[in-house]
Amino acid sequence: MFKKILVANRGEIAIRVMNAARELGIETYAVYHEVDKHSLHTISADYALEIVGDTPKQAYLDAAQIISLAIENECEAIHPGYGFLSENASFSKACKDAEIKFIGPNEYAIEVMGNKTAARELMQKAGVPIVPGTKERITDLDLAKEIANEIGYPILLKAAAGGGGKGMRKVEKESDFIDSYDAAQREARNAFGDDTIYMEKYIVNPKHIEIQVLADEHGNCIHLAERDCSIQRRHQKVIEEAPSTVLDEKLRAAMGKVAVDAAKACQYVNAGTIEFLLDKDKNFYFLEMNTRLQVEHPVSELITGVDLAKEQIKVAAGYPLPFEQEDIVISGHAIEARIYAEDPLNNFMPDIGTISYLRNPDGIGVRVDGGIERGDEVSINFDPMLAKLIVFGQDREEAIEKMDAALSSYKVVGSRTVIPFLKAVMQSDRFRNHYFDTGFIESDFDFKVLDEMKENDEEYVAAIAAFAYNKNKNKKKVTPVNPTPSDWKSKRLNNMREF
Amino acid sequence: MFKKILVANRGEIAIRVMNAARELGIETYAVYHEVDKHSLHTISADYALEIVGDTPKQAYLDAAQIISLAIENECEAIHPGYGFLSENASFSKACKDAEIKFIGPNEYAIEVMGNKTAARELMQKAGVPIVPGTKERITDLDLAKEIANEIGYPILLKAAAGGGGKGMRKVEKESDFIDSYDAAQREARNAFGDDTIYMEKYIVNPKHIEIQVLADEHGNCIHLAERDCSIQRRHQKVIEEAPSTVLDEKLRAAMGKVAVDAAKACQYVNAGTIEFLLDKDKNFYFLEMNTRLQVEHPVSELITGVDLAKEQIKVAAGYPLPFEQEDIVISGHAIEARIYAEDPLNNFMPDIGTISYLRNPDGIGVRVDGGIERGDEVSINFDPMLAKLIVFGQDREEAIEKMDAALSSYKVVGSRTVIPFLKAVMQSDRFRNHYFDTGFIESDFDFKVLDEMKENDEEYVAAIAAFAYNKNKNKKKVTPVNPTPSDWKSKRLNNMREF
Amino acid sequence: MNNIQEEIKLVSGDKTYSAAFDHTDTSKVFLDEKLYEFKVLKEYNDNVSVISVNNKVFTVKINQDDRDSIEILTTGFGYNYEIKTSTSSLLEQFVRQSGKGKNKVNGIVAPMPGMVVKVNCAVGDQILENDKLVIVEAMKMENALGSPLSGTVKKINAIEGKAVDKGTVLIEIE
Amino acid sequence: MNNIQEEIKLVSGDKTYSAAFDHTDTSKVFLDEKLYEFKVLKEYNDNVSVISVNNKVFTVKINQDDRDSIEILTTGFGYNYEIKTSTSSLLEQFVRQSGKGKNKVNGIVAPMPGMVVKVNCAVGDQILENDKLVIVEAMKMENALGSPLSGTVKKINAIEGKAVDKGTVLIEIE
Repeated sequence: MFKKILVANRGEIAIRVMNAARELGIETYAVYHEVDKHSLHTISADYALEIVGDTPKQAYLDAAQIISLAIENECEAIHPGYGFLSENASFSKACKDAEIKFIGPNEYAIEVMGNKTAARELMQKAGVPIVPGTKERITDLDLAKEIANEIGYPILLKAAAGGGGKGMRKVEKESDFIDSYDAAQREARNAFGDDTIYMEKYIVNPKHIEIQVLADEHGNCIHLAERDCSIQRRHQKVIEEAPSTVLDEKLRAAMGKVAVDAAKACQYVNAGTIEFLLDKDKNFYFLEMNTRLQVEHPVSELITGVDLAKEQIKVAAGYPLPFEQEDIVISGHAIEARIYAEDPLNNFMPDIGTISYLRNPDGIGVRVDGGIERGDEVSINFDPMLAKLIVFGQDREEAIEKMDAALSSYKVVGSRTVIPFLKAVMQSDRFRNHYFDTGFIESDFDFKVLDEMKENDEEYVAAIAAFAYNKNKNKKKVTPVNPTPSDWKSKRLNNMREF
Repeated sequence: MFKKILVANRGEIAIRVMNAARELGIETYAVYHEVDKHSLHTISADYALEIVGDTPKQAYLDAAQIISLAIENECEAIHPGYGFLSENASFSKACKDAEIKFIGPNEYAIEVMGNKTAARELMQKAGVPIVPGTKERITDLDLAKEIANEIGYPILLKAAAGGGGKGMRKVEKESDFIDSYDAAQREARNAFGDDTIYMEKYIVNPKHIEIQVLADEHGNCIHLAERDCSIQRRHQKVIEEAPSTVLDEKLRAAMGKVAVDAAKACQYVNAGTIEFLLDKDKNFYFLEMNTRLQVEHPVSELITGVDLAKEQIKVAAGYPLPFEQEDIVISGHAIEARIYAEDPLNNFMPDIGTISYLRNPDGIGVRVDGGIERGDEVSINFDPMLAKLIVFGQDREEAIEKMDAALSSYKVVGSRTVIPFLKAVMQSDRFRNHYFDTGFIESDFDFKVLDEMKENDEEYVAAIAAFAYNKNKNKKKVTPVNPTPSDWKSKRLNNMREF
Repeated sequence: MNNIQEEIKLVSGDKTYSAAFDHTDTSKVFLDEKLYEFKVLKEYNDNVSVISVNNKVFTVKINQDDRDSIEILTTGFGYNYEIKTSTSSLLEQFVRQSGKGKNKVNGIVAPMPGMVVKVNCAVGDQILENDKLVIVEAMKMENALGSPLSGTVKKINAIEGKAVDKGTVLIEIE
Repeated sequence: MNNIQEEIKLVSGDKTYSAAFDHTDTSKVFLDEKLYEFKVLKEYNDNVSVISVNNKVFTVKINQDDRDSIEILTTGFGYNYEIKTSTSSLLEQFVRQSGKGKNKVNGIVAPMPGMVVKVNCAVGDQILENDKLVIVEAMKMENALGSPLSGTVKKINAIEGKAVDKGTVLIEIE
């Protein structure tokens, strides 16, 4: 086993990986940019190495710098987490060239699965069902519009290098095609430095179902059942669960087999995920492969008992998988909710600020993978995900009750969060009766419920405001120590619902 | 189901119970004495009610006051947690008289099992094996010494009303009898207001094995396997695990059956624990029954999947148990370590102070049931247990690795804690090879290991001291704002190992 | 309620609450004539405290500035109140009558810091409410910002490729 | 090491470390001639900070008073150092030679606040090291406190049934 590994990431995933390493007796090295020196992942590591860059993002993406730090500190392996360098084929190769183990797949798998066009081709060859659409980069817009008409609207424009909803646009009708194409291309260029766009049929009311796979260097490849990640806003997942209520044993086995075939087709090693769209008739279509650990990996861990981050490290160290397909038994039900600093009453607009008070829920079956602590700032430099709350119950009903209760116990004061929204989802009939698809938030969720939740406490909160006014009244008569008004008001704007 | 319950306790157990209630959709009422108004259990509740008393302890023991608050606030049930009023038969009865459900057994079971002499008699009738000893209160010391000689030294003196090691003394030889008896009686009087002492054979090198039972109001009574709580200091548990490595299926079934018989014999309803001593020849002897939820209940929850606090509330609400004995399947391995603010290098002397920084470990299979947060004070008013760290692994080896890693991730700065000791136990061959009994800490643990652990970082820490000196040097030249020296030094004393 | 010292109004959107205080006891507040009793259970940095209101426990951040407005943040929600004392009410009435109401932003304001990706209008354009006039990228997402009102584009402060702070007026409309 | 400004000694029990500083750079410390580089990553209230030492991360509470002694608390352990500058070393040597060493407590000190349950000796008693002379109850446990030295009981300050503070000298022995 490795003695030291470097974790080339930040936030909750860096801490998650370091926890796994610590269990294996491995010393952990964090990397941090100056603005991140106080961050939880930095101060959670055994060792913390500063990386420099004009922006924090540049530093975390600086492959050469990170590799040379790993060499200097005798780290034998690098875990890339998700995002940043995790799906960068040349980084995987550079690690290999430097004789440092990249804890993830080889450059070929990243390369081929990272390119939507190449991935589609490879998957088609491997017998994996794919969504009808263009297989090559759109160059001729008139031709593209013709193909779109053939496939039939709505169609979906997607960045070849994309992921997580970035560079993605749904087009309802031909007249919107050009504008949407421009926007998708611009976003793709900014996000990935690659503005290749392709298109495919937009599957109406699909479920987002993904299969977790795990492969070792000895030719063993298994799947760890599915995750249902249909609850999304802006094409980004908010709530995930495992198992899915719409899969039966037969469909699970069928999708699992296809996922393993897909992984084998790209010579996959380590943990990866095959994402599918599942339509109402239980047809499933390959969406993409994420060649890394995913944000929502914990739900699979809880229903299978397999610690994916630990297995990742063990696989990278050359260990064979300690189980075969038939050893993977799923039991119970797990739900993950992402705690974003976003205002659900304002179109999920990110809400920056200081998290002046934070208290995570705890107890039986409650897990929080968090990236911040009390007093930390949520800045615009990084994604506004504060933590992931994951619960495990004996069945789905218990898991929902547990999530609802844990959300009530969660205290995050200082920025708006999606917590009330998540609670409302847990309490909604549609979610409870598992009648939801990827359009849930956009089309089916009743945001008025949130207004009602807010109004529920209004009377008490108004009384608190009056109490605070009365208590501070006398204080205000003395000259304020700091005569400049605080800036909280300028940070809060009204009428932002429609943007 | 109840709509509102009052939790007549504080600290981690109050929070644990409130979490369970919240999952059942019940509103929670905390009670707090003025000194506890900022405590985590107070601020975790939906509602917090002040109770008054000359000391916090008096307030928490004030049955009449607590019952009248429950009535006033329309709470339908009271959960007593552990300690305080939990094993007070007249409180159970007073609740019933006030038509408030006591979440625990009826007064008869508490009464009879709370009196060691009566309990022994009843158990003997029910066919439960008991340790040889006196069945009645010691009154004639000469006679007692005679009986002790018959049983054979070492013998154990125990308070009839006792529990948790209080009012307990081991006597090695006849000449120590009187002094030990005096001490036990004094301690019992102070702790329980009852100085009845009895004696029994001291079982050499026993394991402390206890069986969790759960009974409903409809005559169903099952057991949830055992916990091994042999790692104790001062007769108080520090580390507990489930299952025990020394029980096989047959012995588990035998002890489980005896435990269920014991519970039935006292007409037991709700969750309870039968404690046994298990000798090397696998003979087991009834020790006592704890007629309440125990500190170490989480390890049983993790290996059985049964949420004991939730089941307690459901049973009290009149629900039948949702499972039968054959539905209880144990899987995996769970270990609990109690995080005490005690100095293991100084005979586990409690170490009070402000917990200036606190960070709980997190991640897969890691659970913390905690009672404090960053900035809270550890006072002499209550037990010095800060939290319980409970881990679950697929097997014992993984659980130990996980505990070791979680202890490394734990940050508690401001008072000494048992964390290094707990780590040392996890790393000790004796514990890993499950070769330990209740004498482990006293006789078998090598405290030098802790000195070595301390010295491991000494070089770095000395450098930090030098760095701090150099950094503060210039500051010290200005007149200090607060000219009185800080009191930290007076709180620390050397040479306390032998006391 | 003989000790009532002062009455104020709290205005939140279209709701107004009347609050009265007992000058012998600051732990009591009468809101719309209902009694609320307060205990401050715990205080943290950054104006965060745990307060019980008629024994119900709230963990809140209380932002108060000198202009008699208070923001209460709970987990998830933010509540804003304007405080009107009898003096301030009179004053406001006067101001309103003189036609000098509170500054209302006529135009599109950056809802968060970000970078202007595209401006979809020119000065003089007739636009309708909800028309998407400018695209701002923040936290790696593009957000198309719509106009809060119909009218004419008066001034464009947003420059493509330039960063903007939260609260910047990007497009002025009249 | 041309910029060395000052050397001090840190004494902890029977160990002594020599520390030297680079006066151009406070982030560097030479301890027994080995270089340690420091970064303060985070600071909390109550003198708690996260510091990296040669990139190794420590979360510590640093208690320093004016008498040049420093206590470092980590999770679990407490480390105490006396700081000896060249001046203080000389001074101490002088004091020691004059026979006026540091106050060493001769007797039994309450290791924590509690209540005296029993006193097992009288003034004038001859006692041996480790003899249990007084019983103090704290946190519901009785603790029999042994004498740190052999000698004669000089004075008894402990009174049965009375509370004592941590650090109180219960029994004086000479």
